[in-house]
Order: sequence, then C-alpha cells, then structure tokens
Amino acid sequence: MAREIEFRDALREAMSEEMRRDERVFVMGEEVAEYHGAYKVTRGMLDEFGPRRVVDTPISESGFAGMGIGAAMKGLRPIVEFMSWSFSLVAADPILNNAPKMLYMSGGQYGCPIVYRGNNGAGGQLGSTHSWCVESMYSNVPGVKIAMPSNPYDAKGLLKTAIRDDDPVFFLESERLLSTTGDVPEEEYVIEFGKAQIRREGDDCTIVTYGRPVQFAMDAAEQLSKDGIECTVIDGRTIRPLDISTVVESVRKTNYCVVVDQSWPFASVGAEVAAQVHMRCFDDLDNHVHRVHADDVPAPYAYNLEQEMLPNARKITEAVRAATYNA
Amino acid sequence: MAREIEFRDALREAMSEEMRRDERVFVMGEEVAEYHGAYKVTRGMLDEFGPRRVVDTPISESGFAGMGIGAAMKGLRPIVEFMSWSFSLVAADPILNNAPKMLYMSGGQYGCPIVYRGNNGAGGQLGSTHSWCVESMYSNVPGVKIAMPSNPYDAKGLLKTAIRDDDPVFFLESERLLSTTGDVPEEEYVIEFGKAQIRREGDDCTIVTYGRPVQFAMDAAEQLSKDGIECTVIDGRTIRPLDISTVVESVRKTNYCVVVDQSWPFASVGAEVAAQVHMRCFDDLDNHVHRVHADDVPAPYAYNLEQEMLPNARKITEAVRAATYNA
Amino acid sequence: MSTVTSSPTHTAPASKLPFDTLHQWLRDMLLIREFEVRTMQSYQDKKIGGFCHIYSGQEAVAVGCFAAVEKRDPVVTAYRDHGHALARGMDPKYCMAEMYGRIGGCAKGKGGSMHMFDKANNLFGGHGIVGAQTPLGAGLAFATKYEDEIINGGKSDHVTLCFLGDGALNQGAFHEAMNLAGLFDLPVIFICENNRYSMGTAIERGTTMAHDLSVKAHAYGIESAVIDGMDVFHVYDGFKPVADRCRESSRPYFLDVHTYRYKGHSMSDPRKYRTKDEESEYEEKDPINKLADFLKAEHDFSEDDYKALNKDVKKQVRDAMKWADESPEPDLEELYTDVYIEEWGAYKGTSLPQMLTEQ
Amino acid sequence: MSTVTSSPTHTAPASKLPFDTLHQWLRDMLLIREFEVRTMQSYQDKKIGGFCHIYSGQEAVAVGCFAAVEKRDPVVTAYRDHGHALARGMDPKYCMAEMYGRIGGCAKGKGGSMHMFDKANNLFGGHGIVGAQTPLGAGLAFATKYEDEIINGGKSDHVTLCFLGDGALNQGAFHEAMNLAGLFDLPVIFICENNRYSMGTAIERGTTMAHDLSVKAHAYGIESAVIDGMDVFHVYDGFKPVADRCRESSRPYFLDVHTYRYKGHSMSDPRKYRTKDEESEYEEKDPINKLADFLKAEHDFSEDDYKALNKDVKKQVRDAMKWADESPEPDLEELYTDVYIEEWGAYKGTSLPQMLTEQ
Ligand SMILES: Cc1ncc(C[n+]2csc(CCOP(=O)(O)OP(=O)(O)O)c2C)c(N)n1
Ligand SMILES: Cc1ncc(C[n+]2csc(CCOP(=O)(O)OP(=O)(O)O)c2C)c(N)n1
Ligand SMILES: [Mg+2]
Ligand SMILES: [Mg+2]
Repeated sequence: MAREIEFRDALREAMSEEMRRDERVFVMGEEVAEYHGAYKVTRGMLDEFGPRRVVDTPISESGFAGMGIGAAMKGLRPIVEFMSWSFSLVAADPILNNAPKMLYMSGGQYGCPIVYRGNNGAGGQLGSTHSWCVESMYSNVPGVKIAMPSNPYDAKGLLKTAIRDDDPVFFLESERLLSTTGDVPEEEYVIEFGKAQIRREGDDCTIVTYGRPVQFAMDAAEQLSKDGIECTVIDGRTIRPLDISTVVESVRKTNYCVVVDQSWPFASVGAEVAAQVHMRCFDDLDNHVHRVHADDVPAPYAYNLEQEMLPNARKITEAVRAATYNA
Repeated sequence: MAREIEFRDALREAMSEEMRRDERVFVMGEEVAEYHGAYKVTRGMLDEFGPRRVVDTPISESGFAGMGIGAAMKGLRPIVEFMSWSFSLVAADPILNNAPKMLYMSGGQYGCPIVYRGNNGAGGQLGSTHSWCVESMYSNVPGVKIAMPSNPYDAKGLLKTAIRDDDPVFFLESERLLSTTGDVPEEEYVIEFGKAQIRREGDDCTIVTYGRPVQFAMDAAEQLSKDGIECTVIDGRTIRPLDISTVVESVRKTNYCVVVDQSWPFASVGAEVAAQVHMRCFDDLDNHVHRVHADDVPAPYAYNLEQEMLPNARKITEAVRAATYNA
Repeated sequence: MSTVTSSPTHTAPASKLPFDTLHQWLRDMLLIREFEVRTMQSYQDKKIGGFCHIYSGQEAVAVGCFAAVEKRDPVVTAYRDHGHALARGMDPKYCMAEMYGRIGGCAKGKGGSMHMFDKANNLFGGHGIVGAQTPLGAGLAFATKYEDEIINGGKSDHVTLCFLGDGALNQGAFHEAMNLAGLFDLPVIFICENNRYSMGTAIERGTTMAHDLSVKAHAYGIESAVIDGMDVFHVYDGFKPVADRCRESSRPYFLDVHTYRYKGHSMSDPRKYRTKDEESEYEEKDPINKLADFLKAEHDFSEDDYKALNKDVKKQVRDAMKWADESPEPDLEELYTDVYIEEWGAYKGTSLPQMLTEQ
Repeated sequence: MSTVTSSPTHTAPASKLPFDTLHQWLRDMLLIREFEVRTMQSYQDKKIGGFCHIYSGQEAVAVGCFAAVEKRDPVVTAYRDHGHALARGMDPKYCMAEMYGRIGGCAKGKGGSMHMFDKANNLFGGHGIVGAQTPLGAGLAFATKYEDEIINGGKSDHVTLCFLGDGALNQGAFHEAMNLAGLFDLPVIFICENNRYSMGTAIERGTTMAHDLSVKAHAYGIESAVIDGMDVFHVYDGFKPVADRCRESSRPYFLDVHTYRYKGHSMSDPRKYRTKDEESEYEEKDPINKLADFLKAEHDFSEDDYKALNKDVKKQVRDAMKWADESPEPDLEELYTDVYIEEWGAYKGTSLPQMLTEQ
C-alpha cells in the first residue's frame, strides 16, 4: 500500500525494521536516544529498542566512530549517526583509514559491516565549517560504499540495503530533504546499490546527478522542456558503486551530458563522471561534458551568497543550454 | 654556482634560509629537533635555531596542527611537519576545516600563513594505513594551496615560496625521492606557484603529472621515443593553483593526452585534469584523455602487489600507446 | 577543589572596585541580555538564519573574565559567541549585521552567528566545531610567548583566554591541546563554561567525573579551580588571580565555571530534557539582578538609574538592528574574496570589513 | 600508586603455578625473542620490507597478560605486534610469511609487520596509526557486552585487552575511548606498554605527568595500576586480579606497565637518544633470564633443559622461516580481493588466509 511519508520517517522505518529483523543492529550517535535525534530521524526509537540499542554518545566522533568499527569487527552491525557529516572530519582516521581497509589488511579475516549516516551538504546558512559535501573527498577511498538518496522511497530502500551490506557504507542524507514527503509502500523492499534510476527521459541531453540536486535537475528539465529541450535525468543513487553504464547508454542516445554535483568542483564526483563519460562516449559526445557544482569557495553564511554558491535549477538550465549549443 | 644535493637537503636549505630571513618562521613536528627528523630532513636545524624554533611535539597531530593555526593567526609563520601525510587524517579537521577557511569566515581579518609538509604517497611496503596520497582528497577543498615537487631544485624553490605565501600551503614530499640528488644553485631563488614546467617536448602526446611520477613519465617518454613516439612531459609542480593553460597549449599541438596521478582514481586530481582537458580541448583531442593511477584498492604490503598497484613507466607507456592508437 | 593558590599580586576584590567599573559591567551584561532578546526575535522574523546559540544566563562569565585581562590578550571561543564579542568590545551593530548576513557584519556576513571575529579586539573567533578552538588557543599562547621572548627578547607577558563548552571536554582535540599547553608552559587559560548541558545531554550522561572536572586538568599537570559563573564578582575574583599567575608564570590553567544557559541549545531546541524548576532555580541566581542589587545597596545607584541604563541599552540594540538592516547584502563578488590573500584565477584577494576600516 | 583493590577471586600467585604452565611461558618468551632475532636478520637480508618494530625486551607483557585471560577474550594492539601474535597462539610460520609478503602470511601478505590479525585467536589486529586501536578496543568490549547481555541474555563475561604504547597517550582518540569506556562501563583493559620512548622522544618530553600516569585514568573515573613489565610474574600477578575484576564488574581499567624495548624504534633507528648504560640496566633485568633462573632454582629444570628448550625454539623459528620462504608471493589477482566482501566491478570478493582454512 502506498503512503506519503517524510524522508526522515523513511530513514527511521529502515532502521527500525532492520533492528527488528536483526538483534545485532544498533544505532549510536549524539542525541539519537533521549533527544530523539537532532533532526528527529530517530524519534521514538529509544522507546521501542531501549538505551542499549539506541545509544546516546558524547561529542566524541573519533571515539564512537572507532568504537563502531571494533563492534563491527566483533560481529555487530552498528549504525553510527553523525549529526552532520561536517563533524566527520574529526573522525577521518577511523572512517577512512580503518573501516574501509580492515578487510584488506587482515587478508579477508575481518570485515567491517558498519553504516555511517547523517546530514551532508548545505543546510541553510550554516556557514563554512558546517556545510560539507563529503562525497567528493570520501569517494576517493576504495573500501567504502557511498549512497546518496534523493527521495523518501530511495532513502528507505537504500538504507535497508546499507544496513544489510557486509561492507562499510557512508550514507549521505540532506537536512534540506528530511521534511520532504514521498510515496513509500508499506511492504518491505530494498534497493540494490549501483543501479541508477532514470527519473525522466528526453532525447536532447543527459543530466546525471546524486542526492539533493536531483530535484534541481528535475526542475531544470521541466523548464527546458517548455523550450523544447528534452532531458533525461539520471539519479545515480550510489556513488560507489558508480553506475556509469546507465549514464553511458543515455549519452549514446542524447550525445550531450551535464553532470550536477553539489560538492566543490576540484577532484570531485563530477570530475570523475565527466572523465568517465568522455572516456566511454568519446565518439558519441557532440560537446564536452558540462559540470555544475557549488562554487569553489568556502560556504558563506549570508543568504544571498549561499544561494549563489549552491547548484540550482537556473545553473543547470544554463549548463544544459551551453552543452547543447542552445545558449 | 650549481651543486648536486639531495632532495632532503634542498628542503632543509629552504627552511633554514627562510628562518634566517624571518624570525617568525619556526618548525614544529614529531622528532624534528633532537632526532633530526624521522627522515633527516631537519638535520642540524636544532643546533642552529635552538629548541624554541625547532620544536619537538608529542604524537598529537590534531593538537599541533591546530596549534600552528592559532600561531599563524597571531602572526607567526609555522612550518608543521607531518612525519607522513598518512598521519594527517587525525588532523583533518584543523587542516581542512580551519586553516583554509579562517580568512573567509573572518571576512578577511585573519589569514593563516602556515605550511604543512611531509611525506606523501607510498614509501616502500608500508601497507594500507601508511601509504596515503592525499592530493586528490585534499585538493577538493578551496582555501588550500598544494605543491608537489618532483626534484631537489623544485623542492627548494617551491618550499621557499610556500613559506613566504600568506595562505595555507600543503607541501607534499615523497619519501622515495628524499635521497635523490639534483642541481641546486647556491644563489637564492624561488619558484612561483601555478607554473607548470615542461620537462621534455614531443609532438605525439602530452603527459601531465605531479611529484614522484614525473620521473616515471620521463622514463616512459624515453622508452617511447625509441619507438618513435615523442612525448611532452609536463610537471605540474602545484595542484592548487593548477596550471591548466600549459597543458592545454601542449594538447592543442599533440592532440593526445595522458594524465598520471599516483593517487586512487575516483574523484582524483587525474579525473579533474582529464575533465578540464576535455572541456578546453574538445575539438583538439583525437582520443579521450587516458589516466594512469594507483589501482583502486588499499595499498598492499607484499612487494609484488605493491609494485603492481603503483603507477610506473610501464603503465604510462601502455597508456600513451593506447591513447595514441599505437597499442 | 580549587588548586590555585592565591596570587602574589594583591588586587582589590570586585566588590571594592570603583563604581564606574562595576557600572560598566552591569551595562555590558545588560547589553548582552538585550542583544540576545533581539537576536531571538530577529531569528523568529527570519532576519537571521542558520544555527544561532543564545548566551543569556552566562553573561557574567565573559564580562568577569575580560575585566581581569587586557585587550592585547588573545581570546578564542566556541560558537556561543555573541556575548564574548560584545563583552570584548565589538559594537553590537557589527555583530547584528553579521547575523543579518550583511556586508556591515564583522565578517562581512560570511561567518554568521557562530563565527564572530574582531581583530581590533583580539578576538580570534567563534568556532563551530566542538573543541576545534582549543588547539588554536594553545597556538595563540605559543605565539604571544614566542613574540614576547624570542622576537622581542623579553619576558612572556600575555595570557590567552580559550573558552569551551562542557561538551568539548569529550573531544580529543581538547586533550591534545591540554597536554601541549602543559608541556610547553603555554600561558593559556582554558575556561570551561560549564552550563551542564551539551544540547540535550546533561553533563553526567556524556562526561565521566562530571562532579569533579579538576581531574581533567590534573591529568596534564595543569592547575584548576571552580568558579561560580552566576555571579560576576565570583568570576572576577576567581579569575583575576589565575590570569595574573598565568601571565607571571607562563603556565596554563583550567577553570570549571558553573553557569547556565537560560535558553535552548539553539533556536530549535524545546528543552524537554530539563525541568522548569531547574530553570527557575538558576534564573533566581541571575547575575544581572545580583549586580544591580549590589549597586543599589552599596552605591549611589537608584532603581531609576537602573531603568535609565536599561533604556539606554535597549536603544543601543535597537540602533544596532536598524543599522544592520540598512547595511546592504554583500555583493556577489564577495563570494570570491577572502578565499586566498593572494589574487589568482577567479579569486579576488581580500579586504577588511567596515568594522576595521571605520575605526 | 595502584588503585586497584585486590580481587575477590583467589588465584594462585604466578610463582605457585604448575611447572608446565611456567615452562610454557618461558617457551613463549624465548620464541618471541628468537623470532625477533630472525626478523631483524631477515630485514637485513631484505626479505622483510616496510616498517618493522621489534618486541624484544617486552615479552613478559604479552605473555603474562594472555596467561591471565581466555582465548575468547578479544585482543587489539598497535604495530609492535609480533609478540602479541605469537603469545596469543599464532604459528610463527604465518607471522613470518606475512612479513615476507607471501600468500601464506596471516593476512596473505597484505598487512605486513604492523598488521597481524588472527581471527581464530581473537586477535583483532596490529594497527599502524598511533592510538587508532583504542576506540576499537572500546568497541570490541561494547560488542562482547552486547552479545553477552542483549543477545544471549546473560551477564557480561568477556574482557578486551587493548594494548597501546606510551606515545599513544597523547592522541585524542585514546581520551575519547577512555571516556566512552568509563561512561558505558565497558569491560576493556587499556594496557599501556610504557617502554619510556616513542621513537626518539623520552616519555617526559612528550607526555605531561609522565611520573604518574594514573592521573590519565583518574580523569575518566577509571581505576589504574602500575605493573613491572620486566618480570612475567609481576605481570601475571598484577594483571590477573584486574582481568578478573574487569570481567566481573564490567568496568574498564588502565595499566601502566613499565617495560623497555631493547632495540631501536624500528629497523632504521640508531638510538642516539639514550645511553648504553640505560640499555644495559634494563638488559640486566631481562624477563627471560629471570624466569629461567626461577625455574632452575625452584623446579626440576636444568641448564641443559634450558639449552634444549632454546634449541627447540630456534628450530621452530628456522622452520617458520623456511616455510615462509617457500610460500609463494600472492597472485596479482589478490590485489582486488578483500577490498569488499561483496563482489562487484573489478572486485573479486574475499577469501580466508591459509592460516584459518588449514585449521
Ligand atoms: C565535532 C562536533 N560534533 C558535533 C557538533 C554539533 N554540536 C554543536 S554544539 C553541540 C553541543 C556542545 O555543547 P557544549 O560544548 O556544552 O557547549 P554549549 O552549547 O553548552 O555552550 C553539538 C553536539 C559540532 N558542532 N561539532
Ligand atoms: C598518528 C600517528 N602519528 C605518527 C605516527 C608515526 N609513529 C609510529 S610509531 C611512533 C612512536 C610511538 O611510540 P609508542 O606509542 O610509545 O609505542 P612504541 O613504539 O614505544 O611501542 C610514531 C611517532 C603514527 N604511526 N601515527
Ligand atoms: Mg554546555
Ligand atoms: Mg613507547
């Protein structure tokens, strides 16, 4: 049965269902229990699962991110919430140098089935230290998987997959999406990693994107359509594994490609997708891949500056026009 | 007067000269003073400058990286040595979230003239936690500058520039290069950031690279030349600022491009260079940009595996052949 | 619990300080209190965005501490920083304009509520990442000592004030900073504004040994003391000898200052984790009332004088709001300034905020 | 200085343990000593690469501690880990093959000297980043407690042993781990192998309060004790009651174990930072000689028996070297195994090392 629920509720359902299914799953993080989550994602979970499975931690990201790794090596399946991925930098060593390499360094002995999740990307005027898009930095590292849902349905299905996955998963949510709603069936489902979703089809240009900007791309496509430019919008869903085939297939038809990545441009997911599309579609492309990113500056606080800095429908529209020589 | 000196001595000369020139410059890090540096880069500096300007620290990277920031904001010019950039992950927050953003967040009030320097990239069989190439992750962040010298001459000239620079600089050395020697004049000189150096010219293909792999590229070019394939080898010298113009100019002539980047492929410097070259040379390229990276796996310990994982002359040769349809 | 022995410098206790000084303290505390009322209101009116943390209740800490040191002494703090900026001497108009996201803000609107910087007043920022400012505090002290001793060839003669919340006690950076400060004899005072909560977490739920934080300092051979932060006299009288000794001896200190934030953690916090009784208990110990009562009892200061002062402060804050409101949004060009000092590529170099160029 | 009160469980002191037990300890210590001699030799012969840290001198610590707990109790340590692997029961051939970079190594040659893992013996790794293993230790204890209590519905009945060097005391991660362990009542013992140096830095030069590390534990309400690590009886007698109480009470402990590394920090260290006198002083307190002398004095154990044991151990290590040497290099295919458990793209899934499949 279909229902409309909020993104945050979809996340909670995924966690709660998996915790009912598997006693080894638990949630840990700042304010997740008694406060019900800084953003109310874990609301009510303490009541159902008790304080041993919904664990409030002090402000010690390095400590509890590492504690999760030890617990995962021993056989538990921790979900570690970062209130924001912006606070994961103090835990960079455990999450990048430990979790993703444990299996390799132990020669296959110890896997690390852990999910790190939380808000990623600009909130609203949070300023430079609190507006990190970590996908570009962290996706450089082999051993991690990275999921980035754009809507409640995907949020639930991908998070359930993440929790069942035997490898470490970085699950990047967007504070800006938590209150958005969408259809989520009551029946159980999971979404396989590495399968992009085509959100809309059009013959004139392929737009590839991940997470929050998917909506911007849909808005841009809508607008462009009014002017007769029809876009395919691909929601990548996961960044590692990257589903490049779906993109390539589309670009072979449209011959134009725009990649939208909310993080800074340099050495980014957008750069990677662009490079791979050029590699695989060299003879198909009628123009170089155009890229839309956040501006290459620290995130400003002022409303007008922040709006200007972030990717949006206008920038995407312009990029598609430029890419398709309709500027 | 020209002399041959070691890479490590070139680094030390740069630091010592700048410390003589400016009392505000000091060095800080693990084992830099009494032990003369884990890799002897700071050998003898304690004797000349004393323990107040050549400061041994405990194993507290987050602490002393942050301490350097406070000192820089107050007007000093710290050189902070990471024994290895692999150990900088525990200091990711100060170096990525603090130093590069201070000027912005303070609206121009407090700059952060600090140099972080140390070994980057594979040593010899150091395994996964100790073999980080941080250039791809860290170059995503605006506010930092990144230099990556490939030889003693550049090491000295770029490090002097780094120390005089008013912005935070990440200076990435290679343990594998420290004992290599090269001509370094006794006269003072500095090397401007953002100016790539053409190490060799050839009309058939442009190879772009940074740091240690420059030598691999030169070796590959040498070999290819025997088969009549003449390559231009561009040593980028700095990654931020990135000198893309020199690359573009060359690709416009050669029509082929290979980028060699010792870090992991995904969302890397190599991806960025490839994407930018495609963007600026779309009509000039006769094939897509080919990329040579470390394999997309954690660094293994075993000698044969590590050798296979790293970029080398063979892989570059193969990439050039493939790129130029001479495979 | 205090392990700080009394200072050799004889200083008058706060209660014996001249009326003008105490009157200024009262004014500063009132200014902060009123400023925060208007901050909350402006936030509700959507003139302020992002995270915004209110200092009401903690005024005596910033005011009492700054009274005991000099302007040349560096200060660094966390994101709950409006009070520190104002007490340190920032004109409220720059502080408000910063939160309004306007070019007239202390950081040209680029920093916002959590990132108040004031170079003229040696305020090295509010910092948003919990604990991140503590190594910076050690570094500031390292620098003043280096300047005083190595560059100027004299004796170390500055103290750095590094404020932190009780929640920051659980960040590794704090411990590394403490060890470094102890090891290098850095003249820095770590002032823990212990308001008993980090967000919704009561200190005992997140911090071991919450009943005796002196052990956190002793672990690094650092002396410590407990200070009642709800009374500006206690703050001053407790802090002054520590600051003097720190300056004199170039040794770090740790202070556990007991205080309370009257409001929620940030604007969105319904404070369900504590009781109304607890809140009233603290409001009864209000530091502003306490000082006002003292002045009325011991000095020529009437209820009417108090009302006039209140009015004066209210007007100052109203003027600040008006000024802030009239300050324009930053030019879009500002996106690319202050990224690098040096100009290159798209980056346009740097320029100082109005706050510094006007003065 | 010890704040651990004596255990309720009455256990025999080490000196009264059966000869076979003590003989096994002697054998284990000799094995480690000899193994390290051959490790150094193999390193000189370039059969071993990378960073390599020798455990000689510290044998009594690993051997004494492991004797006091059970195999099911998790162990995690730093990069100076050969001794822990052997004392825990890893066949030296797998350990040596690992360092030779061969497929027969405990981690198929992928980890090397700093990263010894042994799942059958509950060894959760050597870890190369200073301090990184300490939150892992807390996590292992969290997991056993969760399994014992939540999943199995019983009483917490495991202890985790988390070894660290004295240099790790200065990493923030250690402090966060201690606070978490204290807060959550985790059954983990942090065993600081205090060999007085981190690389060339004498402990006093890097660590405040080096003369009394108990304060580092007290800061988190964690009990601590000092143990003489140059005597396996002291280690066992000091450690056993702590382990028992930790298991019983599910509370963390911190142990400051005084020991000494006979060799340099790693293979490239000329040890100019300490005197030959200091080195000899410690060598005179050698834990192996001490135990051998005890057995000779108190048991039916002759000099000839000792020589035979030595010979036996030497042969075992020689055999291990030979075995390692004959183990092939890993297939290049191994580059892409063990990156992810799941197979996808270029990644080939995972497989266990010979060490585990043979057993
Ligand atoms: C490293 C990090 N983790 C989490 C946060 C989110 N956060 C902001 S303030 C805060 C509570 C801090 O409490 P405390 O230090 O007591 O200061 P107070 O708010 O009481 O002034 C948290 C968890 C953060 N900013 N940085
Ligand atoms: C975070 C980090 N910084 C620096 C290093 C380099 N390093 C490796 S071992 C070591 C010394 C550690 O000393 P200690 O903890 O006392 O252990 P010991 O070597 O004495 O066993 C250092 C500085 C590292 N591995 N990790
Ligand atoms: Mg607090
Ligand atoms: Mg040591």
